[in-house]
Amino acid sequence: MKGIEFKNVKKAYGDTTIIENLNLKIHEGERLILLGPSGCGKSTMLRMIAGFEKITDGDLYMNANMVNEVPSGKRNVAMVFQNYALYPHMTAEENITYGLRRNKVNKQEIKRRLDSVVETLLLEPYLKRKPKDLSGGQRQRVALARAVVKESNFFLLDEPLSNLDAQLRVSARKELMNIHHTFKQTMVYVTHDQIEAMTFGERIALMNKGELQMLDTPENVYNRPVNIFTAKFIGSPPTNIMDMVYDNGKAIIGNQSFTFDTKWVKHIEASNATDFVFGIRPEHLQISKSPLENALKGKVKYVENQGDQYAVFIDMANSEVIAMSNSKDWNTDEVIFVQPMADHIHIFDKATTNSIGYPGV
Amino acid sequence: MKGIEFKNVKKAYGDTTIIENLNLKIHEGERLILLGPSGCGKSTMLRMIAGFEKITDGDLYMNANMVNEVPSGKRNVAMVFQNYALYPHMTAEENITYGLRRNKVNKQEIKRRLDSVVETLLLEPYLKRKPKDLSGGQRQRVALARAVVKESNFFLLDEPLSNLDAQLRVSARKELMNIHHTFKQTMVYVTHDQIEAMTFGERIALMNKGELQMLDTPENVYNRPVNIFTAKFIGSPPTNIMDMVYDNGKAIIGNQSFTFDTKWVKHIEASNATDFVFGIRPEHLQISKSPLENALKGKVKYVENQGDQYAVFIDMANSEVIAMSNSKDWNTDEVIFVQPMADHIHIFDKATTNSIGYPGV
Amino acid sequence: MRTNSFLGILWHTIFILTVFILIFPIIFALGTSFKPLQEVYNNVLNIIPIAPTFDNYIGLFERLPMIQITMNTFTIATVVTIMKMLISFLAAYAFVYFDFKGKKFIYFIFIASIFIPFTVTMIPNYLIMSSWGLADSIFGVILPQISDAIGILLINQTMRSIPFSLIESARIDNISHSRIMIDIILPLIRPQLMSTGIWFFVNSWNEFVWPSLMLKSVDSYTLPLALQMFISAEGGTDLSVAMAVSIVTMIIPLLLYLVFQKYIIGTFTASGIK
Amino acid sequence: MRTNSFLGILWHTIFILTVFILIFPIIFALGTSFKPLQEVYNNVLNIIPIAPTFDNYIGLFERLPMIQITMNTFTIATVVTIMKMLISFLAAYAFVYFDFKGKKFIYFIFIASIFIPFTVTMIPNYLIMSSWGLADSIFGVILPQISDAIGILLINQTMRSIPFSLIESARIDNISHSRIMIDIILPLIRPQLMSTGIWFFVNSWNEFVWPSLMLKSVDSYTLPLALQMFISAEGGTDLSVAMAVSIVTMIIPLLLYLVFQKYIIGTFTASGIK
Repeated sequence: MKGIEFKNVKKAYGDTTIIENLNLKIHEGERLILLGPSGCGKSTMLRMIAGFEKITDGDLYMNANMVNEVPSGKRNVAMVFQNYALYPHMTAEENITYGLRRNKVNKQEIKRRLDSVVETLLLEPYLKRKPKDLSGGQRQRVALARAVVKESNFFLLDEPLSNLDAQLRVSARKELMNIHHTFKQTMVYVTHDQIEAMTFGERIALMNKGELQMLDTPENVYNRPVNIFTAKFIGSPPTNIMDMVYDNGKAIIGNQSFTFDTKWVKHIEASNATDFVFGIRPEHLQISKSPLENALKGKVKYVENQGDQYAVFIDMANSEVIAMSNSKDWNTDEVIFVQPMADHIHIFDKATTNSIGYPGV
Repeated sequence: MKGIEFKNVKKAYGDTTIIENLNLKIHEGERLILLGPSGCGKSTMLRMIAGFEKITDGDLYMNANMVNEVPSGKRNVAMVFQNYALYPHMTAEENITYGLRRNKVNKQEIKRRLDSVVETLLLEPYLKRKPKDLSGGQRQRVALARAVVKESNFFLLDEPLSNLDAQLRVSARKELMNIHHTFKQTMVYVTHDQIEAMTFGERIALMNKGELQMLDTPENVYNRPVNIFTAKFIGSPPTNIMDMVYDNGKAIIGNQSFTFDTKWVKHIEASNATDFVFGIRPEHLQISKSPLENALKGKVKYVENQGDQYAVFIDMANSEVIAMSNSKDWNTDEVIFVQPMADHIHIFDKATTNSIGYPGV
Repeated sequence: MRTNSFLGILWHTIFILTVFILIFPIIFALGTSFKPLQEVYNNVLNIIPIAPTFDNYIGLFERLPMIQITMNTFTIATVVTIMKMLISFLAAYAFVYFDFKGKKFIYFIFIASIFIPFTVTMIPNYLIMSSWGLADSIFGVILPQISDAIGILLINQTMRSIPFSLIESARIDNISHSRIMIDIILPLIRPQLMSTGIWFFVNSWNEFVWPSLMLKSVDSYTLPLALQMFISAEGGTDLSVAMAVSIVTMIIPLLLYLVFQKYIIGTFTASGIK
Repeated sequence: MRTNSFLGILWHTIFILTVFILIFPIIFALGTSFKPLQEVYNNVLNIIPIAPTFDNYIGLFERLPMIQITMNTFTIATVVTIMKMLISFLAAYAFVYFDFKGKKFIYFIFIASIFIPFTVTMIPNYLIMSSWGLADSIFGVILPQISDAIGILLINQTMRSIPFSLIESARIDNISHSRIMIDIILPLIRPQLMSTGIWFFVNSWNEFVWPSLMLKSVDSYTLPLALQMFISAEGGTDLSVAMAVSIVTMIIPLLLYLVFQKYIIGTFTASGIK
């Protein structure tokens, strides 16, 4: 296949195994996000693709060629580093063109590519400046430009926005999107920020402790998490997770119960699992001071202002549950009714932590 | 007054003025957030309170005493640094108690405070470890503990969560909140993250280029921004800002018009401004494929997945407008109807960029 | 980073050669010091003595007060090292953590002074020491060696690698500067301090010109002066005894290296050599 | 950071004293070199000559081939410096950017070699140089000075301050290691390289013991050897001429310092001294 493929890849430093056995296909021309908490192996994967880290075992294919022993410079890969890695003694222009000049690309071609990227990224005013005279956002764009001018098939990004402030991230994301629309490279983008992953990724590979947790579209990762880790990692505040006992069409949570609809009842009864975990996102809990049908009762602990909404922290069935609300008028210790939206329930097998799937899907 | 007061404070390094003339009162026992983009002067303000930066002109009062010349160590201030500033050669416990031991606090008292903070912050398992053997979150808690044991009146935090990942931030915020509930210190908290500011602050001081933009509760900063900078800085995606012409009860935006209700008409006509700017948050724009009353027309550019919602980027009246939607079914180049919610409109004076205020407020 | 095979071989060749150049003289000295005098000249580049003998060492200790000479050298090197480290440490701390008027200018003078040949200052120093009655005294040897700005430079560079916020954190906790130096700075830069100190020690240990100017009586001699006696002895060069002196000269630095090995390794592992 | 007044005064006193100790000998040497011989002894600590004279300099240049001697010293110091810098640079690059077998061990040997007294290796080196026919030749003086691991250590430390990602960024762009060294590493560490180089130069410039062993004829002498002639002359010490030699010895390093001042200042402003 074109694109990138990890086949039974293992990575260890001495006795420390970072990645045990990884299989992953990255399609040609897609934007794949490597997402996960720090230490999950996502950066190591990127560095293996770049050729900076040797593969301990297994094979890595790029454009259908096995590249285990191919040095960095021969992989036709462009990369944007987290710290941008701009050469401090060169101007922006020199930084952008350095690789091309040293690889003896002819002058007109260099000029063409430079002009094009300068126009796309609005770098004209900064070309003669050195990195120290550029702001964080400008540096990031120069680093991006330096990678773009290579016109490589593979475009690697190592947390490229993590040093930018919130306002700049939005515009930087748009620029990245433009670049991808223009050049259609295979983009592999490492981040620990789920908003970046959701907004930028065509597919997300969620990693944890060197293992691939889920590989799917942002929608599915968000709406159909395959395990508890995925459900909790994606979404902020995270998915509420509660132990439950299944009893004759009902979820017994603490000493309260929630009645499943028939679809769910069939689905749960068809599963192999014996112990279950109930998951529901904060935005899929409706709360009310007056009784709601098929709702659980909980006690308000406190309310956190999130700007457009309020996160209401609720003491329910011996665990803390968060619900989102447009109102902030919730009093501490007030008893309220909490209703999970039936279409947005997640049920996991407690033993494996895997989702038991969704009815009718 | 008790608390902290900046009176006509100026800060300059040689010829570079960071803060021209700052007046700000921080109440005793409140959680005040210093918020703003990088370079806005917020860290300098914190460092002036800490006594690390000399005040060029004006006076700084703490607990009603002028402290311009009082050295750091005599200000009874505790601080959590952005890089935590843990002593690498000391264990967590030694780090936490170092200041107390050197200031000859008696041993029982040290033990009492240590035990209390260790319990609050769940540090028991880590006391004998050195910083390099702790995770980012654990280090952050040790740094917090070291500040808490001082039991100071003033508690300064310099972007204390910026090195933590999203999941840890939520719990760290909770811990900070607990600490404040217990000790009721005057907390001054520097951040560039608006979510932190909204969730943690009792009041927010929004800074830009060394000037105080707005000082108010998170609710008011969000719902009643006093100027365009505030409106755009708070909220993500940011507030949509469009030039408008007021004409006989209507806002002319591009070649379309929006009819104000009578309250707004009176209010706008009573204002001194001649040119206006129209502001509306993405979550206060209703969009629909079928006509809506008093709506503007726009063309969909693209849709960004934000997890729980979708950001719809719309080409409208020659500018880009963002609206939030629960659906992702918006096609590029489709013409849709965009209806600003009348209760959530912001009108600014174009000349001063200040809000003209709100009707009936 | 991986290295391709050609570069790999090149580096290895360079390294092995360099190591050989560094190691060979020591083995040679050791071998020669156990050779009888005639074998030295007949058998110059053959390292292993054919008929090993302790005569050179026995003769050496009979002819010179070697214990006293070693003690002199040790005292000078130790005092010089401690004083230089102390002054450099204090000065570096001031340069790194304080702002004061004329800081830049004073630092500039210090740096400039590194580039002034010792030969220029030697005789004025000699005259000053003489006028203070310190001629032929090891204290006369010690004093002028103490003012050396290179230590400030080296320690300054190490100290600046400590995040400023550690100091600020201590300052806000009302910790005095002297306590900060002892409790925080010193432990953090100890490995580098050790290496610098050992290097100072060895330099002072090897110093020939200045002690030769100051010290006239054999009882106050240092080891390099003793060595010189056998090299430029009036009756020609007594090579095998000279080698014995060399070996004696080497003992203390070698012991020092072995004792402080842990710290020295620490310095270089801390600096990223795995 | 602000300093309280007591500490302020203390630091200032220490600094002014140190600067004085550093500067005084130079002024003294300059003054004495213009004094007639009798005034030197009658008027030792009075710096300004009562009857200034050029006789010391004129006599010096008549008695010795000073131009030749200066050239010798310059050639030795220059070649030694360039070679040491080159080797150190290459070795440091290998240590920082490559992983190879035995890296730790080799580095360890290098560091250990810094602590071996020069006196130990001196005579073996002398014998090797003699057997290569390099006795009484400036090349014989140059060769053994080149193997000095301190340069590797110093450059290694500076090089490690360059973020690794700069090198990776170049490697992914298919840039060779030699190009990386020239285009990226060299420009970035140039100021530190300059300082190290100047320091090497001055050290070699001052070197006495080793050249005195190797060089026998006045035509191949270096400046420190010339100086020694007037200090330990058989007829006693000719102090005023010796001071004239001192001043001549100082000229080139001083010029060097002035020419490269920009870089030297650069080094120390880059390292945070404002």
